[in-house]
Amino acid sequence: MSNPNAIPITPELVAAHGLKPDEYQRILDLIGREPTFTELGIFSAMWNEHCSYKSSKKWLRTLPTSGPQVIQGPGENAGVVDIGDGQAVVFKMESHNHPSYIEPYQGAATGVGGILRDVFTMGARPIAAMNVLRFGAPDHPKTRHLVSGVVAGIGGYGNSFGVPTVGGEVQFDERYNGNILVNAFAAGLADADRIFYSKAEGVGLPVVYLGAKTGRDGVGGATMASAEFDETIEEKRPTVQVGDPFTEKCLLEACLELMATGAVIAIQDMGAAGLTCSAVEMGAKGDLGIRLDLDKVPVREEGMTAYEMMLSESQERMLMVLRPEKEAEAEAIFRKWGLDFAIVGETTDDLRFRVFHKGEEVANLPIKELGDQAPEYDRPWVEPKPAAPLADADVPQTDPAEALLKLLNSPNLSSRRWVWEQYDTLIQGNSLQIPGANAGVVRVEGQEKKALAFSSDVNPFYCEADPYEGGKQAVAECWRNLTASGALPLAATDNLNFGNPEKPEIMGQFVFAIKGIGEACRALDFPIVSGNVSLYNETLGTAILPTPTIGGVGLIRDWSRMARVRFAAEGEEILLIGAPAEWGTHLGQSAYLRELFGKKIGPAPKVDLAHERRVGDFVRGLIQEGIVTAAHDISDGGLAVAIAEMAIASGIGATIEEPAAPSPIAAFFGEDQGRYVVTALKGTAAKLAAPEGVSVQLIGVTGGTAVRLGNAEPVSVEALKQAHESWFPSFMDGKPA
Amino acid sequence: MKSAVIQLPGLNRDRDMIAALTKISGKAPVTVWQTETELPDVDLIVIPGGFSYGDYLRCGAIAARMPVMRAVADKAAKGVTVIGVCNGFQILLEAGLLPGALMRNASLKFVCREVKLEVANANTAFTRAYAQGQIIRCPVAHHDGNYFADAETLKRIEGNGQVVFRYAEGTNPNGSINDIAGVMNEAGNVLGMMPHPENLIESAHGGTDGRGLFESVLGIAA
Amino acid sequence: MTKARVIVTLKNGVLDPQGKAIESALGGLGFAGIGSVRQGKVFDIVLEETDPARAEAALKKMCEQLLANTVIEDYSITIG
Amino acid sequence: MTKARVIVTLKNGVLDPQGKAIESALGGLGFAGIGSVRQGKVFDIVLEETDPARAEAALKKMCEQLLANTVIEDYSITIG
Ligand SMILES: Nc1ncnc2c1ncn2[C@@H]1O[C@H](COP(=O)(O)OP(=O)(O)O)[C@@H](O)[C@H]1O
Ligand SMILES: [Mg+2]
Repeated sequence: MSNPNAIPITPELVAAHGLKPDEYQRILDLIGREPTFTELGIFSAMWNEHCSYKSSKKWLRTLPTSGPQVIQGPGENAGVVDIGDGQAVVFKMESHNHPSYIEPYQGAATGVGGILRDVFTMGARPIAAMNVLRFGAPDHPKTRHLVSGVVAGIGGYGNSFGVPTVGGEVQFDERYNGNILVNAFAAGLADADRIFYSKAEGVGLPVVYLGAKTGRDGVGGATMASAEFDETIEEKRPTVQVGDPFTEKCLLEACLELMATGAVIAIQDMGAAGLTCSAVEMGAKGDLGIRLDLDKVPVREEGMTAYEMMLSESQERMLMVLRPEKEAEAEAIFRKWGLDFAIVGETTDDLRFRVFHKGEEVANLPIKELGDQAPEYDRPWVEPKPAAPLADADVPQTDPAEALLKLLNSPNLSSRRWVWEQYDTLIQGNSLQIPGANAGVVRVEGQEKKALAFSSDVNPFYCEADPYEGGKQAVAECWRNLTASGALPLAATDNLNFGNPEKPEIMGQFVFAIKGIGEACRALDFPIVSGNVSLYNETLGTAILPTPTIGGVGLIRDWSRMARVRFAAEGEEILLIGAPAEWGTHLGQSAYLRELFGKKIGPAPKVDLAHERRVGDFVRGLIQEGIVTAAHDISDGGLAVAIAEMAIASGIGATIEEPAAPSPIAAFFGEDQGRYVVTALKGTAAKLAAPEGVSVQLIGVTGGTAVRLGNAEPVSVEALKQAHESWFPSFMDGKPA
Repeated sequence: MKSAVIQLPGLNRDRDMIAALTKISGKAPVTVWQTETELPDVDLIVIPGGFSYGDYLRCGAIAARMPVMRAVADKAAKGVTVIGVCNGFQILLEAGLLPGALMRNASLKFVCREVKLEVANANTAFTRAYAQGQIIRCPVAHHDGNYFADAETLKRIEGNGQVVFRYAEGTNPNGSINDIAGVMNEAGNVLGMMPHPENLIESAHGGTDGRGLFESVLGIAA
Repeated sequence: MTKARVIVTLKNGVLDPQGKAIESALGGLGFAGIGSVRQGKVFDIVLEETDPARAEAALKKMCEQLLANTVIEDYSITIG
Repeated sequence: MTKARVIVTLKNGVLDPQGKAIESALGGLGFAGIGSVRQGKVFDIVLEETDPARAEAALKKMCEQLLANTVIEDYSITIG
């Protein structure tokens, strides 16, 4: 085609761009004429679900996003939170679900690359990463291939870039068979007064393109991420983006070096819908127009059209507005790091987004409207029906020792060592707690005692049974994990993974999960400062489990006083804090029922947020005062699994009393919320003054080489460890699951 | 003692190494960018870990051909102490300053974990702070640490005591021949090793077993 | 016995960071006039199968299933 | 312009963890009768040089200086 921009705009073409007829009408009304082909591409990129949050915006606005510690909430590349001493932590989480299903290695790798870029775009050096993964059933034919590719891709990018991976989650369930989840989190450290934003300022200033060259990678990718999967997925393959962690590492160093010179006015990384999104955002935020000259864009393929350049998702690229007098200095820095540097446009005062290619104006659009006037939907939703309560007969009684061994050896509770040993957990020399802990903990460079804690959590089974309680629980568990390490939880990011929002039941899950998240964040002073929404996670009409991942950051003032999971010594008291007199009561949606009997039944556990906070504040106090020698929150698998993990981590056994409860199964495997196990020197329990409404029960002692759960047969720590460590490697070796 | 740390694009444990040298010697090392053709007058040159040039082509291959490496080779020939850790080891091999080659880990997977090292030769400039046969803890983090040398070379370096560290107690993480974790040149002034002693030098790291190496070369009594 | 060589290369348009790095390294070493470098993989495979057609069919299957990532790579097979 | 293909393979006797792993993976996928697999690299290089002899000489130098690690690898060059 001699002039690709002259392609006639047909209803089919509009539909192929994922735009509904009424959305197209909105475009016509906005610009008063038919869009060019390039303009149609630009609109589709800006107005798809992924970029415009058109289905979710209304609800996202209800989340608490502020607090005295918050420097920057949602709306920038990442959230920024004050950690004292003039320092700030910058963090965000983002999904790369669809690309990772199509090409697991590159999909996951570029997901990590994207989130790292979000963080260093703001002037922060990345200091920690996490990854939250959901795969299909272990026996599904694609699962092993996807696990190995995704994990290798995350490692391949993060390790080479040089950021320690300090935590994450891996879970298997058939509901992710055709739609896996890859949510990547990154956090960086910056000076609180040297944060960089995307808002352009000043007219006639150079818009500079930095980083790697533009190819046809991922053209149409953002549109794909907002479409349901179907059997034609194979045809959508050529859009795969390949990550180049080496270029990204160079880009990091070059950006930080450049930022230190004071040359940067505004900066925006090119993520989904690359040049389009970044340029529009910089202009719209600054109430400025942007003029781009595509002939100046560094390309690595011949014959690229304006459309392709505007929609390319080639990785490792940035757009900046620079102080003109610093241009030469800036260029020298980028050349030193072997990166492309090109002035591709300028800021204008006409509030238009004008794009030129080969002497032709291929787009001329109102910049504010492009960003702000995206359609917004109040999609119909129905209130989720709560799951029926469990009947006594629903809960098979078994020997607790046997059940514990089986749980530790199950796909969802076994050790993830196979995964995280492929990640560099130690690089930068500041890792105080690596995966396997309550939370990953990283020392803050340049500070004697300060450290940051990171955790990511969600229980999709709870969310499926009760999106509202599940949303609350995800926040509470994250907050609890941070607390159990001794950290004061500061703020959180979210990654909301759901099915097709056009279905009222799915929209209902979304709405109620957000209500739960918002309520928990408010009650726990744990604002959401950044996040990402991934909808349309469906294959052939089957949605994933609702999976609103929460990633949290906490502050440890003195890391010599943080808590670890492992028992510290023999002969110490084991205390159960925050539990009812029966220790545990709630088995609905428990790992016990699910992993041992295949029963995903019953209601999700309820989170009493006032109780959660009281108990957590008490436990954190004990840790900070040095009274506690080890601490662990109780989550999937209940008390028994928590005790086993503490034993396995230390090699020290434990003797737990027989619970005075009607059912030892509920006591040991119940998943009541707001509970912790801690250890302390003998005699501590008697002296502890717990506040009103916080229960402390002495339930046993550490010591020996076995774990004894009440009257059940003791199990050697060695056997527990063997059970815990063996499932993942043998699964990946192809042995029967 | 003055030390220098070589910096090349893609290296990423340079900051760890600079921090370790600074903490142990009390003095920050000078850093030298890849395009330098001359090195300052130092007693110790360290090439840190990472993924220089993305480890594209072969690990360390492109880095080994950068101008600064000619300067390193000159200094090495004059007897200056040189240490390459991880990617630094790979670079020294590609530069021909050490014998053998590093292949993909036998598992084919990147591996980051703590291993045990046996000090196979305590009578070197790098290990005098350790005892012969001492077992120390040390983390590894690499994808291509599978040491290989042909039979003849192997016989020679084993015979000469050039094998400085071995993976101990069944902890070989990568399939290295003879459990080799670190080798030096015949002259005894250039060491390459895969493990990361710089990540185990203070209580925050959970141990200080890695200090011995730095104390040895920096002439600091343990 | 059949000796075969399988060559796996990146599809056109797929970014090749390795090739790019080698390109610029060659430039740095003073080689002028390098248009482009693309890196791929070679597998030299010895099969017990003696019938070339059957060997080729088996190799094709190996490429599809393991040797090539057909999402981003092409392959070619040479026998003998 | 000259198009060339450089193939770099491991010398005989040099350990090839990747080839070995592929060998056993192929076995695991049910392919029987795999004698051996050795993995190497291929470089597709476009040179501005038009004279084949001069192009080949340049490529040989590139192999010696960068593309192959001649301690453990062999290379071969095909022009055109
Ligand atoms: N993909 C992963 N990457 C890194 N660490 C992981 C990953 N998956 C799980 N982990 C780590 O394994 C440990 C157990 O995970 P999980 O059971 O989800 O923890 P918790 O119940 O404390 O939230 C945690 O320390 C977690 O950080
Ligand atoms: Mg969890």
